[in-house]
Amino acid sequence: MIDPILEMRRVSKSFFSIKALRGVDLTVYPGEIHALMGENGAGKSTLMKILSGAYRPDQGGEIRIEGKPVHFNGPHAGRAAGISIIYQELSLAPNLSVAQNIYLGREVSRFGMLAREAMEAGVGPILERLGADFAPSTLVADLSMGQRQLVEIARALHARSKILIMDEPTTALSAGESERLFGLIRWLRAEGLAIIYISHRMDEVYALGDRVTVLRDGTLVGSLDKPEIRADTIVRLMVGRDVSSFYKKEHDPRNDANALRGAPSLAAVDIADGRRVKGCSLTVHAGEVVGLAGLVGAGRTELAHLIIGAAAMTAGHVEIEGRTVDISTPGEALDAGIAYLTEDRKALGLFLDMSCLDNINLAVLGRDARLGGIVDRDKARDRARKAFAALGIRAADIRVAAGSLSGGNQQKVLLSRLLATTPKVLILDEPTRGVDVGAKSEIYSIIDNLAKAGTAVLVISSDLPEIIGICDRVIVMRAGSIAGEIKRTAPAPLDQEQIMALATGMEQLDA
Amino acid sequence: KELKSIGISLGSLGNPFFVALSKGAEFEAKKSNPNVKITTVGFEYDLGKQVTQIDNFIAAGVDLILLNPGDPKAVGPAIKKAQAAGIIVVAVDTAAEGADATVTTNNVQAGEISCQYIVDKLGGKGDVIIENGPQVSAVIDRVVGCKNVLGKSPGIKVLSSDQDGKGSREGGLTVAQGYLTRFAKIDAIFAINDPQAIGTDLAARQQNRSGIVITAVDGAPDIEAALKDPGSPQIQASSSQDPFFMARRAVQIGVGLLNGQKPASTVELLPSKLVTRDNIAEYKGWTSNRSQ
Amino acid sequence: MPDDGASAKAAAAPGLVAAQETRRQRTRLLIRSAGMLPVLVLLCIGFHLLSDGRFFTAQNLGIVVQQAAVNTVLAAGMTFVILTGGIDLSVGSILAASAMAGLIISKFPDLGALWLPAAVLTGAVFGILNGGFVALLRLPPFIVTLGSLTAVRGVARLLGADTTVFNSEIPYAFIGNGSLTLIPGVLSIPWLWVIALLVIVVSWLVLRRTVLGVHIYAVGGNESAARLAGIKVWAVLLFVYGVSGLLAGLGGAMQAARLYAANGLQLGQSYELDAITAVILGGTSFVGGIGSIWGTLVGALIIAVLSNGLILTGVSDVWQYVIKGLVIIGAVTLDRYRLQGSART
Amino acid sequence: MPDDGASAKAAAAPGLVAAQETRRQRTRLLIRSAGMLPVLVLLCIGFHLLSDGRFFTAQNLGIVVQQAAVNTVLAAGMTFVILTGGIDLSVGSILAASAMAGLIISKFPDLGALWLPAAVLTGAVFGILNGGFVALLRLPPFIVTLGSLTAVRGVARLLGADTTVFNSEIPYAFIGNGSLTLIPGVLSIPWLWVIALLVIVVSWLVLRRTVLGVHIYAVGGNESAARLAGIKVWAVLLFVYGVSGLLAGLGGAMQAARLYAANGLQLGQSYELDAITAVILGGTSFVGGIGSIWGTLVGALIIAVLSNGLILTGVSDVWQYVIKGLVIIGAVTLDRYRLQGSART
Ligand SMILES: Nc1ncnc2c1ncn2[C@@H]1O[C@H](COP(=O)(O)OP(=O)(O)OP(=O)(O)O)[C@@H](O)[C@H]1O
Ligand SMILES: Nc1ncnc2c1ncn2[C@@H]1O[C@H](COP(=O)(O)OP(=O)(O)OP(=O)(O)O)[C@@H](O)[C@H]1O
Ligand SMILES: [Mg+2]
Ligand SMILES: [Mg+2]
Repeated sequence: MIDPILEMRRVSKSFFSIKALRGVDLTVYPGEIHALMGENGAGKSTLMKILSGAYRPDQGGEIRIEGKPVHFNGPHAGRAAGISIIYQELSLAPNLSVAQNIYLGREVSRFGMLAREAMEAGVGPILERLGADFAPSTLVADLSMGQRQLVEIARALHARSKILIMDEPTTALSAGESERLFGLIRWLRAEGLAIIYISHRMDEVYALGDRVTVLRDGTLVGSLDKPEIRADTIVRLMVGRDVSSFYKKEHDPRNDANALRGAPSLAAVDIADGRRVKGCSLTVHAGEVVGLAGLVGAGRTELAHLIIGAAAMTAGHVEIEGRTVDISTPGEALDAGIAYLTEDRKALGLFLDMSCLDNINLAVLGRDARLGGIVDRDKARDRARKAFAALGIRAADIRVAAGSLSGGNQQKVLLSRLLATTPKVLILDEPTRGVDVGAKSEIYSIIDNLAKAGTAVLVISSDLPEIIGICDRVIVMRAGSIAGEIKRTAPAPLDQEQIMALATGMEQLDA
Repeated sequence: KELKSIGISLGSLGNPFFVALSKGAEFEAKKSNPNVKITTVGFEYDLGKQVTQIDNFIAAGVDLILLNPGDPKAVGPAIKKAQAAGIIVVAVDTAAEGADATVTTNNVQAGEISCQYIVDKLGGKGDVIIENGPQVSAVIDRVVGCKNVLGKSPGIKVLSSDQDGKGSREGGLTVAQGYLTRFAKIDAIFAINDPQAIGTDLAARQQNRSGIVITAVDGAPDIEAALKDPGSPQIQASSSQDPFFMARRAVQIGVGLLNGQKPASTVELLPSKLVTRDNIAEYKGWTSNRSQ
Repeated sequence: MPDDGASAKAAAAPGLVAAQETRRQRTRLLIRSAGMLPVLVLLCIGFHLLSDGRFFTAQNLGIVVQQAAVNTVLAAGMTFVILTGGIDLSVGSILAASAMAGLIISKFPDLGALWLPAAVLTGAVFGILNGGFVALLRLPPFIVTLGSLTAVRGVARLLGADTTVFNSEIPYAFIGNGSLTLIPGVLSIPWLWVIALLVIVVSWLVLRRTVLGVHIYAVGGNESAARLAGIKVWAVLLFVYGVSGLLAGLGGAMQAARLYAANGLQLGQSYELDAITAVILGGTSFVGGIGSIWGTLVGALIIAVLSNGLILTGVSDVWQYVIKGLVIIGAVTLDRYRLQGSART
Repeated sequence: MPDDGASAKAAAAPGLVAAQETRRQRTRLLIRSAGMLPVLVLLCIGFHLLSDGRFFTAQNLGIVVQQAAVNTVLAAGMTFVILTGGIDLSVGSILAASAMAGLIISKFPDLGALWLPAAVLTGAVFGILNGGFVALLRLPPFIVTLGSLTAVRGVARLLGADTTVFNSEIPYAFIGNGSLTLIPGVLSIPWLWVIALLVIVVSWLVLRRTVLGVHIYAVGGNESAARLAGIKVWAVLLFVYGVSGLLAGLGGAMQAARLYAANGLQLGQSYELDAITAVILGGTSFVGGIGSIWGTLVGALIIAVLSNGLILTGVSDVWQYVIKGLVIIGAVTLDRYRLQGSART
């Protein structure tokens, strides 16, 4: 038996009164991929930040690397000890180039002068290996989310460390890119690295994990070896109960004879922005859940932004229930009955310092107001309470700041804001990104219920099992255009291969 | 009645003129009562702030307020309030409506003699610039006096009088640099105070312009040095003020009023004398302590 | 980053923990909005002791609040602007221009009584101009209001042709120097302070009880999210700069009534710094979205108490500078530690 | 949101597109840092025409750069600070205190020659104090430097006991009023401007060619990312405020040599606004991380050209205010449109 490369013993961490970790043990061996799982807020990221030196643990625990006890007093020390980490929140400086970001904190210099060429040359091979399509001198601000994630990964790899921590690295990656990353991870394992991999996606853990450790409420609830890794076991450990039917799809628009016949609830006609989106058309009927799949950078988010007026279109128009509507701001979209859930919850969705109450009511405050502008506080409270009950939002009170909720609950708060406007059309962009299994299945059931009630739902997702699990129909985008559409036929489920082929353009090669 | 506490509100304590003024007031007040409590503040040419300071003096229960009013009329109401609280208010350097007494340099006359010197020096003919400053009443009076004199000489042409030298060396330097570029021929410059005159001289020296007669008002220590300095021959005269003496008079009158002695006239105008390169040796200046 | 935490435990024992959490949050909110109150109280007591008991007299308190009034009004407007993450450097100049406009109008025999609305309106117009540049042209607020700091100062001087405009017969002069008697002979409040308090209360109502108020916080908290949520960000920005200008106009009117006079150059110089200081001392965050109008009130009072107290205790002008600067830094340092402490318990 | 666009296409032909991308980025950078240059050129030409050809004379250009020099030096320091997302309001006061310290030392017969380093050092010490509060106590820069704006002003006044200190025999006076002759009789550059240019070049080297420079940009771009990358954020902050103070001290020395005198209260009043304006006109972003020192140079020149040109053309003082304010706003508006145009192509 080989010696463990990392041993963490009785590691605890409190933030003020909150105990994020209580005496957690973790043992990792070289050459293994160790998956770390747990619900939102279970303490996974905190544990990893302690390991990387970003946080200091409470007294009492110990960390050993290759048998030697270590005490880190900053990220610097962690890195010196051979630990590199991809943080969950992107931690890049957008105003610097890719190369500068990768070398940040350990620049190559001669007499204090930067060796820029040397650094740009130095990152070339790694970017190539990751299949990155941008130059080392590109500003990070000019990259898409997925590309930024690649930069993060490149940075971690570039450090040539013994332990590599990846905290939800695939949230911004599409299936193709994820696959390439998995290949890389396996190769690193073969090289003898220890990899700690955090993810909420069961399929990834299946595909990669040699061992799984599960955290709940800051305590270790179990470690599973390869043969024991089974979805139901893991989920039970995570949430402390069985989560039956994961994907929920009871609605079926074909049951409702009228639904698909009339004018679609949403029709986008030949929409283009003159830059990335090139003449896209799609329709969504009442009571239908339509998936919009594609690789990162396919332009799905941008198409959605065009539809809701968050970006200016240069061609095309939008129809609601057959009538052409003129939408140039998100406010007008809401008035027309289209609500949009952003993929970037923290930057574009929530007001983290504001209460859940205000977050939920924000879009309808004006509608509810008395005397033309006084907030109707009773109504608002009522609405928030109902939303808490209906969506099962777990927070101490409707008045706590939205930023203090876990990821899944934040997502539900944001969803409540949209539902408060009683939209005819709901566009959900990556609705379960960074959300744990329990919350995920709840969100699926919310979507299902909405469809049953006659809402037209468009789900943009990079999680193919999710799309297959909940959608009636899938539209696939590639490089700014609609590449094709796949319908669910009665017995046969949607075909993952077929979607991927459309998304990557493989089907053309086949033909 | 004894003078127990005195409040002084002056234009700007960074200006040596006002510092000399406050020293004079302090000297006289201490002479009247060695244990007197003196609070001196600058209002930085903000009317609102000065009124606030007067209010604070009222609250602090002073016996006498020495005031360099930001505006002759505008502080009238505040003065009335102070008087209603039984406080004697004496204005220095600038007259104030309603004050119990006023002691000031005759600024119109100061402007007149300074510019008369220019007229004499130029023989009644030439191009003159009036380098203006912050629009407070002392400055306005000086310019009025200067214009009175210049207007009497048909041979004198005033090229410009609408630039603000900010009352400082730097402002004078900047404005004069512009003037010297703008006008090829300048025979004389009247600066509204000494720092501006020195700044103007620096600008002229930098640009190798000579033969310009520069005069000012104040008789401050730095102009004393300049008038003695053969390196700055263009600075030729300044109408002197005597802030130390002015403040002493004001306190004397104030203490008198406190004890029921009315002064002969409510306004005491102290004449200004012209200090030139010829008579600088006899000039006593601001800093020398004089106790008569 | 102060993420969930409560939610995790809440799952375990929902009822109990939820109640505790709520209570804790309330306490924290209270401490935050009480903000600098302890500092204010300390300052008052200190000055009372050092000035031989002259501080806590009815007369002196009246003077303090009267002095705080104009800055309070400006700072209230500034709070709106800073809550959206902006800044308004032009309030001092707008105050001067409005006071000039008001006084000039007050001298017309027929229009005289209209001087007050005229002054306020002048302020509002300049404010809306600022807002237009910020909201519609998307220019940085600092540079826009810096530009109008200079330009409007010029306008103020032009209005009076660089002289002091004076009118000892100005209508409504009582708001500048009179007091509202509550209990005859015992309690009266200067009208200036009554106005300032009214402004604070109305601001509080707008910020906390109206849709617009929520939108202001939302724009400050996350502008792009606000836009996606359908809020008309430009309208909110136009409003806050308009309010700041309007209140600067009101401040100008208050100064005019207090002084019976105005001077384009000598009025309102660097008032913007005092107003901003009051807002920041009051705990409003520079990046926007966080803060309360009550904090601003306390901040403005601290500044007034400092000026008054230092004169009362006979500190010399030079040392007043040094002490004021250090007290401001000291106050935020204290605040920083106090907040950390409270977050830890 | 001028986002990618290329990246999607890049997938098709990586090598080629990457090269194109780099070239486009370079162009954009160039336009951005060329920044206000067109405005500056326009202003110069305009003033030349309006002043009957007096603007473009060797002598007048000498005056312009001489007047721009001190502000350029202050603005260079301010650029460091604003690049980290901070602000330094105290530079004017620090300049005054340093000039006072320098002049006082210059009057000692033996130490006289040391006045220059003494002034610079004084500035650096105050700057590091600012930095300490911001970096170590994590206080908001605005309030810290607002506090020291006031407190250091008091110190400057104390140093000279509120009088003007003057020394017409000050050593190294040539840096204030002399010129460096390049071609005798034809071309000479005021020493003040030589110093300012040196400061700009050194700043550029530090910002663009050293590790420290990258760290400054990183802290401004994403402070927590910088911290996680192991950058000592506190050291970077300490450095930038120290540099700002040091350069304010140098500016004080330049003013002292130029005026042969200093006055604790009057010198450097509201210089911070000019310095900040230069930086912002130069295209540096207030939120930090974006900007270049060359832009600052152009910004400082615009301000000097404005002052000089308005005097040259005989615009009265009052109108100078109005026009200056409007030009500042107009310049950023123009810039905004220019940038939008370039982003679209
Ligand atoms: N940090 C961000 N801030 C604002 N907008 C962003 C940000 N990141 C991405 N976007 C917007 O979202 C778009 C996402 O584009 P992307 O290239 O990722 O296409 P996509 O098809 O939506 O892919 P995915 O949704 O899988 O990320 C970007 O083009 C941009 O318009
Ligand atoms: N900086 C912080 N300050 C206060 N509390 C924190 C901080 N960081 C984390 N926490 C708390 O610690 C607990 C664990 O959070 P952590 O981010 O480690 O969860 P996680 O398992 O990574 O969740 P997710 O799956 O959503 O990423 C949470 O309750 C969170 O609120
Ligand atoms: Mg996490
Ligand atoms: Mg997307």
